[in-house]
Amino acid sequence: MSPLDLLVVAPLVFMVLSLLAGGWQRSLLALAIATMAALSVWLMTLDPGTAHVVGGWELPLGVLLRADGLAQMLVPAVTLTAGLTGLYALHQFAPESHASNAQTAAFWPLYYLMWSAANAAFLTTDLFNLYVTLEMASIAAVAMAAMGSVRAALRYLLIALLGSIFYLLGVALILSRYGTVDVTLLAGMAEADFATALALALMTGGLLVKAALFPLHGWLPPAHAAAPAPASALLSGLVVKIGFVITVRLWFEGLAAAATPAGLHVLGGIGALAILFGSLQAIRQESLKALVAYSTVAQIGYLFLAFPLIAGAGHAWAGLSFHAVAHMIAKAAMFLAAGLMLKAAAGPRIADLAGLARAMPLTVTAFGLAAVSLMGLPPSGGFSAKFLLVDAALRQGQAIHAAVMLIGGLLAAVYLFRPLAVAFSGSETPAVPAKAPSMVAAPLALALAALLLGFAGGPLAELATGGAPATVAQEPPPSLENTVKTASEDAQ
Amino acid sequence: MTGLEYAIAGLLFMGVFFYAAGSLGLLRFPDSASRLHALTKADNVGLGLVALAVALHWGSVAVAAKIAIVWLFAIFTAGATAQVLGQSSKDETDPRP
Amino acid sequence: MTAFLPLALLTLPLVAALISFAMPEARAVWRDASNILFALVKLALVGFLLLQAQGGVDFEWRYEFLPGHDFVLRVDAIALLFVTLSTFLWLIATIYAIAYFERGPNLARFFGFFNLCVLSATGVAISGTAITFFLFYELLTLATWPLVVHKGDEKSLTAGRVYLTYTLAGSAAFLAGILWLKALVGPLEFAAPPDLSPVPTLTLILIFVLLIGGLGVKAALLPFHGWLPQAMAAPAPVSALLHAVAVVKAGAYGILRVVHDIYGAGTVADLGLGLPLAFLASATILYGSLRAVMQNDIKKRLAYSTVSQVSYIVLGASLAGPIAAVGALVHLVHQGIMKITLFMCAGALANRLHIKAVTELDGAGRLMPVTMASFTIGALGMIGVPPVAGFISKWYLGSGGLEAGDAWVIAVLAGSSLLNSAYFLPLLYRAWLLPPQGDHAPVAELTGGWNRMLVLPAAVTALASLGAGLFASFPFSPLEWVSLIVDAGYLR
Amino acid sequence: MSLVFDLVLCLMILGTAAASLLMRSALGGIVFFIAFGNLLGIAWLSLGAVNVALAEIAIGAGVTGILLILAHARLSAMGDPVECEPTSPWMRAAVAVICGGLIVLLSVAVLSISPTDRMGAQIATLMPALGIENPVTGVLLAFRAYDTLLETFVLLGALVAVWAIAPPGGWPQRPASLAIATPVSLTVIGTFSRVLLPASLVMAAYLVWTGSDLPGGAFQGGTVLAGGILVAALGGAIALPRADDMRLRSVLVLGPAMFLGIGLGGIALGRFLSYPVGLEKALIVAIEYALALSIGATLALLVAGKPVPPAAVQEGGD
Amino acid sequence: MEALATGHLFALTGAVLVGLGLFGFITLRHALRQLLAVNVSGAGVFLMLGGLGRGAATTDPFPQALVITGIVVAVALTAFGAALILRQAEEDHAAKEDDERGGKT
Amino acid sequence: MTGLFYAAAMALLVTVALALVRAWKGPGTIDRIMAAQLVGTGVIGVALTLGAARGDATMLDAALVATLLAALAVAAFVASRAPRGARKDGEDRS
Repeated sequence: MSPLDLLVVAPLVFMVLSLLAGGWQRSLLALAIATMAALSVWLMTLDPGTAHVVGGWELPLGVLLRADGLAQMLVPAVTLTAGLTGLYALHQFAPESHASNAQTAAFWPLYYLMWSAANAAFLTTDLFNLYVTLEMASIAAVAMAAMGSVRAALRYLLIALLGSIFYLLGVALILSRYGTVDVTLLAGMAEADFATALALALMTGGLLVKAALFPLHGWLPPAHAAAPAPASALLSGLVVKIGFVITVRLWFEGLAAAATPAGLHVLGGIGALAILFGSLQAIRQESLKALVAYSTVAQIGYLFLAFPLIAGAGHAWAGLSFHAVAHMIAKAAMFLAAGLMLKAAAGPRIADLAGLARAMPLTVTAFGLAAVSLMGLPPSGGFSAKFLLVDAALRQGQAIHAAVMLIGGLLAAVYLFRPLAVAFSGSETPAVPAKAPSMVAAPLALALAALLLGFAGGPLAELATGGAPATVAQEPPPSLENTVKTASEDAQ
Repeated sequence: MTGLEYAIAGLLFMGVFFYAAGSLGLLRFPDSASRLHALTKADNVGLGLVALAVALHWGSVAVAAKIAIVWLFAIFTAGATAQVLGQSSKDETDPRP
Repeated sequence: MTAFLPLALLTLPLVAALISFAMPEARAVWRDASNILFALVKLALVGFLLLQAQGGVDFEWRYEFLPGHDFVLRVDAIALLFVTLSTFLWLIATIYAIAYFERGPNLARFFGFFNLCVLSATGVAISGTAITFFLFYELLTLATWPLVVHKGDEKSLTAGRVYLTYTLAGSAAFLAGILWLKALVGPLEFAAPPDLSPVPTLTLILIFVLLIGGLGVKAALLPFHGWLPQAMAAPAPVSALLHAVAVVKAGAYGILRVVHDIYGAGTVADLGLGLPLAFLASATILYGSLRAVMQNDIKKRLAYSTVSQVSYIVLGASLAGPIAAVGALVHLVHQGIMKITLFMCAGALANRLHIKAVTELDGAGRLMPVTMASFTIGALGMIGVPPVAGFISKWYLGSGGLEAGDAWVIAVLAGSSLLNSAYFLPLLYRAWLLPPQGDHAPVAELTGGWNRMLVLPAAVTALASLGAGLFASFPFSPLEWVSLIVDAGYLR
Repeated sequence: MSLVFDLVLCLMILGTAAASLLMRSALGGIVFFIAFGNLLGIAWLSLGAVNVALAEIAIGAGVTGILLILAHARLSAMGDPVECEPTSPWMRAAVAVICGGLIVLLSVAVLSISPTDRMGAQIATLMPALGIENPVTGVLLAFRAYDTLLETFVLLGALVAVWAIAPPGGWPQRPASLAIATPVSLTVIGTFSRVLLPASLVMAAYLVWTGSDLPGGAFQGGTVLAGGILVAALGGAIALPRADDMRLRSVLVLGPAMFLGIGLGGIALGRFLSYPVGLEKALIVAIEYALALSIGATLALLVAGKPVPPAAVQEGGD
Repeated sequence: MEALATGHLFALTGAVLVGLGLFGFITLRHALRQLLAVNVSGAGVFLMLGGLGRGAATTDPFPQALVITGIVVAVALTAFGAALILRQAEEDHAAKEDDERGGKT
Repeated sequence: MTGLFYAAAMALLVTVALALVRAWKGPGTIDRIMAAQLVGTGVIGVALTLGAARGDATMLDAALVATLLAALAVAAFVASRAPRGARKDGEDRS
């Protein structure tokens, strides 16, 4: 008995039930959140690296599920994000209207499907299983995007399909070359030959499309901006992380042999461009949700900018994990808050938000706190992430990377303070439609979680580095007392 | 080669011939109606002959039954579609090549 | 147990902030009461710490907030100086703000951020490492922004934008500087200064420029001062707090820490950085004064005066030698109580008589004698007239300049005093010696319940600044305390 | 000889693929795509992978073909000719160079790997424990049952996704009528479908039954079933159910739920998705039948499309 | 030897199919045709898997199973894609009709 | 014998290719559908002969499935095609 399979399977059980439950979604969701929370806690208590094959079929035939530090951080974050987003969605997709509203009826099964896909992606080390997982996520994500704009969803689907093909192409080469698709086995066998390098390049290309890394991000802003708020929260929070995590597993574990420093630097460079491009685009947006969506494009950049830093000094791996988690939570909070704000505002533009800080202080607070994390200001998970990454960059002499991250933070401040300032402006207090408490609480709780993440940095970083792949710099945590002592001795 | 094998070879040859005739007809006949003619007759005869050859080759009743089903299905399909196609080909003039 | 005392210093304003946020506007009385109560409790705590610290006890609390990075709170003598100032002025400013706003809109928000501001200032004061300092420094930016844009009009929004642009860019530079230095020499503990000898000189200079550039923004050093006059769009209590304790002081205090506790005054001088910094400070002093002369708006004039006066601290910090250090530190306190007096008076004038421009001041002394008397004390102190506190600071700065062999400092001080007179004396002349314009009746300053609290706090701080000058050589006076610090070798 | 046959086959596969993409006429493209799918099926036969051939012929060529035909017809009915603006020759040349480059890279990689049956032997040693003989079914329902489980949820999710885009008033009605032909044609197709539906049922059952030991299985069987349902619906022999029909829902989730249930039951014995000794074959076959039924219903409804308002159903279009 | 050649032959065909599909995906401007192109590419990948799993007498059942999974996933996504295309066309159609109606009045 | 079946299979492939030429040329939809059907029949023939050539009786099942689905595809083609008259009606309605 292990939480690893249950974390994937339980949401599927709930998906089946939700298809049969009709108006009982509320109870189902409560049950789901309780179950998943318990399983997540269980997962966090496992020793990092705990793994087992599904059904007892050994590798290379079977599928291995594994709880490494990255998964032990991401899966609970998914539980938090998805759970709270679900509470919010209970109002937007009120179960009572399941008989008359297609989106309501479809949302809940898709929601559980996405939840399962995210957990499955973070927990498995099997490249082919990851393909199926990617497609699970794609289906749910595109369908949710279609609830906002069919056009954007169609574009998303086509691009996602192409991405999957490239990924699968790589998997085919790897399977044929090595006779296994398991990352842990590949880590010991992979060689830096042409087929492997090509496979890595193809898979990375396909995954970058799904992770929406500049310049393959084109599908993201329209889809994420148009979707209903809870859907956007899940899309930006969960789905793009899947592609990212698989890329990490390839580059630093499975195919690390073929991951040349040049390749890592190319990815890092693209990440840097993504930060700058996404931020500048976000600054230009007039619509609030488009702004938040472009912010995702920029924030994805950080994840890849960290790639060339992983193997060097510092704690880039922890920073990377932190950023993935902090962005997931904060971005979900921001989309949910933005959804509430737009419901109260006169229109979709940022200029329509005037006076909302007075009318809905809690929601604007949630938006603000999420913004703090996304800008990387203290105290927040986003800060911890950026801090560790900048620290690692400077320790490795990568001044440009550090500069880009710092400038990215400033640009984020430029675009994120704009809606906040407008919300603070105006003398009129707009009339705000009544909202259910849980709808207000969800973004606030997420934003607070993003904030609190900044306080738990030490233990969480330890969690993240547990079971990290061998390519990650394993430096013993410097015992501070010693360093202080030596420093003061030197001073004397 | 045994007699059976000669028979199989002959059947196969004939079958392929009918197939080819059907294809050529489809390709060379001037209008849709006559092409339909070529299609529905020739290739089903071809299939029948090939099927017979294969059935003889396997020499098993079960396989033969399966093959018979295949053939019957093909004929049935051809018949049904030909009828519909014939109906609608009357008002068919697709402007685009 | 005592290790948690530094934490308690932060917890008190935090709890006050949370209570303020949570309390509905209708419960304003409770909010006001709790704010004052917490300020009093904190004052008592500070008193206790003062007694302890006199015996040479330092309090420290540390926690590894990220791998390899400790969060250190350390209450030493210098920190206590700043903490005492901020705690005392917090109480005063809170009382004043309650009277100033009466029952205006958005006060829950206002007092919440006000308290967060105090929290950050306290944190800045008791930070034990450069990184801890940065955390609070950045938090300060975030907490003050809502105060700056509090009014929500076009002017405040612009001011908020300008403020953020300057301060966030500054923090980014500061962060880059400390992380860079940390990458080279290990943790930057103020109590255990790092060994800089292995670092190349050019790098050290570059990092110094980053650090001072980052801190100079909040300290309103010359090229980075632009935000401060704009921030006058904020309500008077905010200006009072910003100028006297929170923002500019944090910058100046940071420069003190960098020069003395990270680099060490000797190293700064060896690197040839002291003199340029002193020149920059001097230029700021003169430039700020010149600009102040040209302002008609009272608050703007005071703002430029702050630009000038804060640089005294920087000047003192940049001159090697204990006397200048005493001048710098003591001015940190003196400028605070004097400047808060002036701003509270300006606020009272604007509130009661709607006087905002210098040219409207005619006869104000007759209409609001108590207020104008306080204002006069503050202004004379700024000019450096004995026995008001300002004189003491300037005396020590001048002596420090002589001690360091930089006699030109005297000329700067003299020039600045002249300019100070040029912008303060006409004001006093109008207020006391010219007849009132229009038909204003004298204001009942000291009657009417809370109304008097608009006037009394300024009177208290005015008396304090007088006392700080008069009783400069008595125990527990700022000067004595500072001398104690310097003698104890806290500043290198 | 077989190599020559394979060579001709591959050339034809490439030709049909190219034609399906390059043709101006979309319908022509679809015809070529179906031919392409069938030829691929032959290719799989030639590789000795009859399981895949069945799947490719049934799903890749068959159901996908029907899907594309219907989509094309519906688009045409709405006045969308499914025409592509021809892209500029320069652009085509540039893209051709890129794609050519990709092909070269892939070819080099492919040639650096020597084709072998890597896991066949290992799988063969494990098969006796399962009590079935078709190794592909063994992989699908035992060794990689986890993949297969998730895959069935991809299918189910796709159907829910299609439901999500029902037009206003369409929920929870029936999918649009598939046929937009003349009454005469419909009569013929109707008769035709009355024969095809039972035939498909029999065929599906046969494929699932044979699948445990011989090529076949739940997916192939389910697809054939879906095809039968679709043609029956096309000819008006049956009406597709409403989306909120609980019987329908039960059928849709039957397979996935049974798979999940048996998987979770395995936890009692120690591991998720482990089959109790001795019951392997029974459980696998049970899962396969349930899955085939669910897959058939799911695929048929997927192809039929989103629910539409009742008026649109009667009009015959959407 | 012949098995080797057969395997490579099919795998190479698969490689070319991938390229062809990609070409079609980029140059074709109608979503339905793009969907078709993706399917061609996908089939190419499957064929590569099959070709490279071709042994002396048999084809590796492992990639076979993966291909079957892949085919099913592909049809699910293709069906959803087609539904989206149709819904999109309906929306455009309705918008056009609205425009025309607006133009007349 | 194997060679003979292979030869037949190859010849059938060629006839399929010929039919495909018609599918390419069109000109009408009917022509394409007929070509499609011929391709279908041809593929069934190929499956049968290939099964015989490789000595794998299970390939008959492939032929069987191909027959069934070819029928389905053609039925879909026919049923979903709105004749010209009907199409005109549709245009009038819009």
